[in-house]
Amino acid sequence: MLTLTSVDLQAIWLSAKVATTATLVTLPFGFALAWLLAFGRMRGKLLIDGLISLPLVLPPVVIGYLLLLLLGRQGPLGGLLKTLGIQVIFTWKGAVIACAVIGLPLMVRSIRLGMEQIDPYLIHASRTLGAGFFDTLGSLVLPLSIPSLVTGGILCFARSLGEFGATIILAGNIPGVTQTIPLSIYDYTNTPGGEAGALSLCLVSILLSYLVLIINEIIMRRSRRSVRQLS
Amino acid sequence: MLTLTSVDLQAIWLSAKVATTATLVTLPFGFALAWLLAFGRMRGKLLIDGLISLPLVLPPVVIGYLLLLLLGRQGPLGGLLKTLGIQVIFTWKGAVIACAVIGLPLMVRSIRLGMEQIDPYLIHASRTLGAGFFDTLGSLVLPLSIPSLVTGGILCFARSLGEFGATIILAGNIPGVTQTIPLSIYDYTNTPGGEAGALSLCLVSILLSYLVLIINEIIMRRSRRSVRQLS
Amino acid sequence: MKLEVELAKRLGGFDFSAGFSVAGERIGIFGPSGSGKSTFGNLLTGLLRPDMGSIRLNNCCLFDSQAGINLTPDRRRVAVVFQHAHLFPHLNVRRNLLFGLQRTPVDRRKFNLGEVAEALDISPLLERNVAELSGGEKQRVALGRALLTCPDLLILDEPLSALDKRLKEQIIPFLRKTLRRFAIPYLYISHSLSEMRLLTDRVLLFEGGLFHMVTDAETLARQRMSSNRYGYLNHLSLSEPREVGDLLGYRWGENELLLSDHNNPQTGLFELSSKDVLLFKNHPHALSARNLLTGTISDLIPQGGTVGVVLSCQGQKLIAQVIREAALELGLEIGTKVYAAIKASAFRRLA
Amino acid sequence: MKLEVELAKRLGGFDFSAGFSVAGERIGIFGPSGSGKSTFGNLLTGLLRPDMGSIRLNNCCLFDSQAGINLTPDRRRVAVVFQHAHLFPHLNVRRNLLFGLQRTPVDRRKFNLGEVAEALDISPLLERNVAELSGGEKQRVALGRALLTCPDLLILDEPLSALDKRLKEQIIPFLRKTLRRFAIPYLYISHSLSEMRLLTDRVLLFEGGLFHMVTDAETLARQRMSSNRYGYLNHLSLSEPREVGDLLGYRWGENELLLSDHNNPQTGLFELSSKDVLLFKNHPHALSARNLLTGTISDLIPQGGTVGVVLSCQGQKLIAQVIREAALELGLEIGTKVYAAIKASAFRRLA
Amino acid sequence: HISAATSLTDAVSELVINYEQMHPDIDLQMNFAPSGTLAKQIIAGAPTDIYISANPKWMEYVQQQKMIEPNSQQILVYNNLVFVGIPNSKITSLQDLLTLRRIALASPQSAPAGKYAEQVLLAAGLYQQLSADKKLIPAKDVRQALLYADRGEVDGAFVYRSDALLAKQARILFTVPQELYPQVAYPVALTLSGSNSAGAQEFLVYLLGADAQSVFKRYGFIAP
Ligand SMILES: Nc1ncnc2c1ncn2[C@@H]1O[C@H](COP(=O)(O)OP(=O)(O)OP(=O)(O)O)[C@@H](O)[C@H]1O
Ligand SMILES: Nc1ncnc2c1ncn2[C@@H]1O[C@H](COP(=O)(O)OP(=O)(O)OP(=O)(O)O)[C@@H](O)[C@H]1O
Ligand SMILES: [Mg+2]
Ligand SMILES: [Mg+2]
Repeated sequence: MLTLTSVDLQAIWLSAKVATTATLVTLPFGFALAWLLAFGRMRGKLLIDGLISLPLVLPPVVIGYLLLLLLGRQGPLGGLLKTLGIQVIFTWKGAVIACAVIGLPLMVRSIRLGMEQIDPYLIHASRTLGAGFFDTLGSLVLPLSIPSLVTGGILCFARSLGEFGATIILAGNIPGVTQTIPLSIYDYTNTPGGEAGALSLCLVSILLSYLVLIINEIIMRRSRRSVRQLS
Repeated sequence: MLTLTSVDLQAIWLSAKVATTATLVTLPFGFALAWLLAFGRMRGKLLIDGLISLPLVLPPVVIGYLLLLLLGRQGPLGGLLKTLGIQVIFTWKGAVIACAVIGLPLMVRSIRLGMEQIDPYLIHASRTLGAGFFDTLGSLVLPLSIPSLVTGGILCFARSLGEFGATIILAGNIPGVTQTIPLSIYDYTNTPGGEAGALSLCLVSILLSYLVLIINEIIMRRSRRSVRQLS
Repeated sequence: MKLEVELAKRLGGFDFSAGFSVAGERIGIFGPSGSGKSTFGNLLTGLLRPDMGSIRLNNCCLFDSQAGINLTPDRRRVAVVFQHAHLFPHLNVRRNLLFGLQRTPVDRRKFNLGEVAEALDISPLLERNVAELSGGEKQRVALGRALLTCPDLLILDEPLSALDKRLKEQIIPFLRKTLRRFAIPYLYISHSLSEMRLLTDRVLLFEGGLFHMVTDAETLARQRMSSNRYGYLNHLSLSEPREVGDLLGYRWGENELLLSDHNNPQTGLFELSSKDVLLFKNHPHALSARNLLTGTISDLIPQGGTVGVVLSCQGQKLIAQVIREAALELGLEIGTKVYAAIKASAFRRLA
Repeated sequence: MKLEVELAKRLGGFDFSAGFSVAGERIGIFGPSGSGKSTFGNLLTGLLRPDMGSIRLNNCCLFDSQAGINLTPDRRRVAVVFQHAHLFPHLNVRRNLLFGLQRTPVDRRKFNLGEVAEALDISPLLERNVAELSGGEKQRVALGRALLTCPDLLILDEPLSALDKRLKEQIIPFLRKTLRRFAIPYLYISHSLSEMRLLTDRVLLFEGGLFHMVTDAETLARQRMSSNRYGYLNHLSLSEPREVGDLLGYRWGENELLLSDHNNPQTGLFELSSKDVLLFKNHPHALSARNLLTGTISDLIPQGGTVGVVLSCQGQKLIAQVIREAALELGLEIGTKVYAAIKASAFRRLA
Repeated sequence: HISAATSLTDAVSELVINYEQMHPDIDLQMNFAPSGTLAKQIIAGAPTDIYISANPKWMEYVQQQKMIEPNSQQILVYNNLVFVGIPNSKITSLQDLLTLRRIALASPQSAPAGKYAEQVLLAAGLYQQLSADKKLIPAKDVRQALLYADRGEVDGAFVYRSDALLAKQARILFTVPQELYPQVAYPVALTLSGSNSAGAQEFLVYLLGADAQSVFKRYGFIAP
């Protein structure tokens, strides 16, 4: 049943690479933004919140299009990237950016939810014990946010595995270079009789996400703080 | 700038209807599933967890296709629906189903994250005070989960506003009937000079999601339990 | 209430095990910090599941590992006041109090909210958010919430330690009265021997995770006479107060005792330290103490450097405490007749 | 330590306001439940932000609404032990203890982990998860965690109420010693007058959200003599123990006192209830009390139905308490010479 | 119910509006999606009367599943392949492509336009060279390839003539010689349910009529 061509294998490897990188890249941003939204007291929180949610609200294709405008040759950031010698469009980095942007709102919402549950007295205890702002962030808020970071990471990873619309615009559908699993599936399903290939790749996607879920369970179990024995 | 045709207005109205309905439909399922995953002690939790995450992991087009197979004329559920006289494919109900399925994993993960932060002693207190299992679920776990329900709801709503891949397959792209904002944007981008229309609809999407974010802030502020005044 | 327990539980490196059967309405649990008192409470209410063994309450099996029985907490009808209040954060004080009451069948309800709130001095707080309570206030709400369910067994885990003295003195009599009046059997976990004596008939001693023995607060108090700050505290039931000059005269059996407590001339329970009873072989003169009783020594309890002298004064029992040397010098022996002098200010009203 | 406070804060329906200036190393905060004691602590540490006013600690401004100053908690160098332990759930006991220590400049560190853990009896728990601690254990870890930061001011909010008597008796002397030795000034919030007397020099009284007055525990103790269970507790510094038969003789100024406390023959602080001092006009004979001192009345404190009799015994001060009637009958007046009888078992070691 | 391939969106929309004006009592529902999606919808039983595919492959597929009336199937319009790029370019024929850095085309696997472009390059003997140099950028569909060319992300793209009209900056640089690839045909057919509907049959006749064909022509299609 699982018959994979070498192009398929390349797509799987690429998907894993892109999803992992996108998740890792998004985590610090997600953490910082979630902190800002959960604890920050500046004006315009709602604006930032909305801005972060955009990639969720708009169809991925639109996001891809906007990213292309932004990062393309004529785009405001594109020129900058070009002088730095960084090529984003039509490379796997483009896929990472697409996935990261699409995954960010999921990440931020999760982490924020977790952060808002942290007992403010714990944070205060840390501050009175001499830990400065960033120290408390790193040594208390971060470890206590692990469950929500994991949840956010999983959402981002899973979403990246399935991301199609923005990726195909920003990175193109180049087999072996930017063709991730969803793009490959797209090709398969647009070929009459391509169902078998599509199915195999779907299964691989599912396996990959299961792998992540299992890792998640292990992390969660470790960081679970109290005996949770309820009848 | 915001010039909307009557077809656009129909799309906006439809999108709002579909996203709202999908969110409301998903909430109880999301709550129940999250509870099962957070507190349940049965085997195969990981399996359920994985199953729920599927719509996130697989490209929406694939989900749409699978739903089409499931609910189509020859599908296992399609026959049932037909004898009940319910037409799902090419109706707005199809769009709701597509969005609900796509939004479910986001919902479940968020609610679960919130539930796992509930102090087990509170649940135990409720039980010892004579509240049965379902009673505790309704009168303690549910209200304490409000922040995470809201987060889940927002994610689901926003995702529904942007959902394209699964909707176009299950519900079709029929103007005035199943053409939601993303589908309409799709049509615009396939039309010479359609950018203005696409942009207008994007703005409307953004406005809609802002509306939801504002409602969210209000709910969150109400349910926030303790003074959160940290320096 | 009859409680039969035979269980073992391992928690990390801590082993808990207990096997006993105890009957009574007012049971105490006493033991040093970390001895497993709260753990035992959690096993009874069902928060923790024993590794093995059984728990029977009033011949109803709450848990039995062999029979595979494990009643859910809501079916055990065991209410609990935890060491920390654990109030429901989404409900205000009134609705916290009502939570259990509303889930209690109408025919089982024995109090109303007003009564309990009044007694716990939380009536002005009823509409408050629970996040806006002080430490003591929280604990009182938790107490009220559990009381209002009128359970078959109430577990009180150090319920009074967050309260100030005034409140403690106010709540203890209330607890005594209501728990007795409405026959709510309870398990009282505390570090305070005085609370034990006032609120319990039997005491279970725990130590290092092991059930040690069943005893009673009276015995504990006698055993700790020499190490305790105030020796042994006699509890005296005094009645029929009448004015005697500046003082109040109370009936104590056949005797009359003069007390300086003027605030509340009523029948009641009073406390008197064994160290406040001075013994004389001969009649002392020009003494500042207002009470001079005659009594016969019915028992001698040597302990440490002191001797507890159990007196029978016209049928009433009284324990005095003198140091060993003094006992020898005064020639105190069972049957000896002595004078006991007690200052009018030595008595303290308990209830 | 000098603390100058002038502030107001509204919390829901509760108004807090205080304005005072107090200097000293050992300040107590006393007041009924809900009087704003914890609120005050939270305002000092920066958990709550005053609506207006200013806080100055040692001439360093922590908060000033007019000048727009509001130091962050970590720059205030004010450590706190909350009413609930609030330990960091992701760290084990050792790392909780180390949290503050590691953030304290090396030259400020005055204790090491071992010392503190030893004194608080938590050495065996160091590798434990904090979820696996009993109530008393948690509170002790919180205490250690705060102590180890060697702060400029330490706020202790009812730190001992979750502890049993044995531990309390063990920790109070430790606190006295270490806080004094390392000159850690503190604010001690408690319901216990006895803790106040042992641990504080000055006491701030709060009532209903208002700062009431500065007083000291000694004065409070005298004022509450008649309403307090054990009257006034004399604190006696005794030294040079020697064996006298079964008893121990201690030097108390010029006098020798006989005590039955044999456990620990060492110089120390002892407590003696005013009610345990019996006064005689003439020399009593055949008395069970082992100590008979002569003294001159230097002051009389009438209070309720009793009179506090301040005696000067060879230069040492001692307060006895008799009921008014007895005082009249014995003709107690300032300057009168009296005999004071004290049982050897009436003394209790405090430290 | 008309299901038409995405590339026909504008033309068919206009025709439907015209037709509805002529026949006010008739309400036509349009559904625009990629040909493959439409095919699967029809097979799953989605209500459709007329199916217009962008290539014969999917039409065949639907026919194999016995979902259309075989006799009604015919070619609606043709299209042809052009190469677009920035106007001032010096590219005028296939051979010039080797000088370019990046060339976009629709994904050969999923889009017929891509397949045709691939065939053209193979026939011209350029494919080996271009793919070895990784100069070929497959896009999701023709529209996306056009977008790349239009934004200057690539130096040129193979697209349909009908799509090329959408470009803002890019212009047609040359038309690909027809002999290098099979004709691009848009087959139309009535579905089984459509063959029972008089309205559907009438509309099909209208689509194939001269009025409709002139509209198609305006949008860059070629009449059969
Ligand atoms: N989950 C756990 N895992 C390991 N050890 C635990 C766990 N829970 C409690 N303990 C240990 O079990 C012992 C008994 O705890 P318990 O809370 O029953 O004590 P306690 O008698 O109530 O003490 P206290 O008077 O201080 O409240 C303690 O030493 C505690 O550290
Ligand atoms: N956030 C708040 N909103 C409204 N009222 C509050 C808030 N926090 C505390 N209070 C009220 O302020 C009063 C003082 O509380 P505080 O915790 O300072 O008392 P306390 O003196 O420490 O009492 P205890 O000895 O019981 O701990 C209480 O009546 C409490 O209900
Ligand atoms: Mg305990
Ligand atoms: Mg307090």
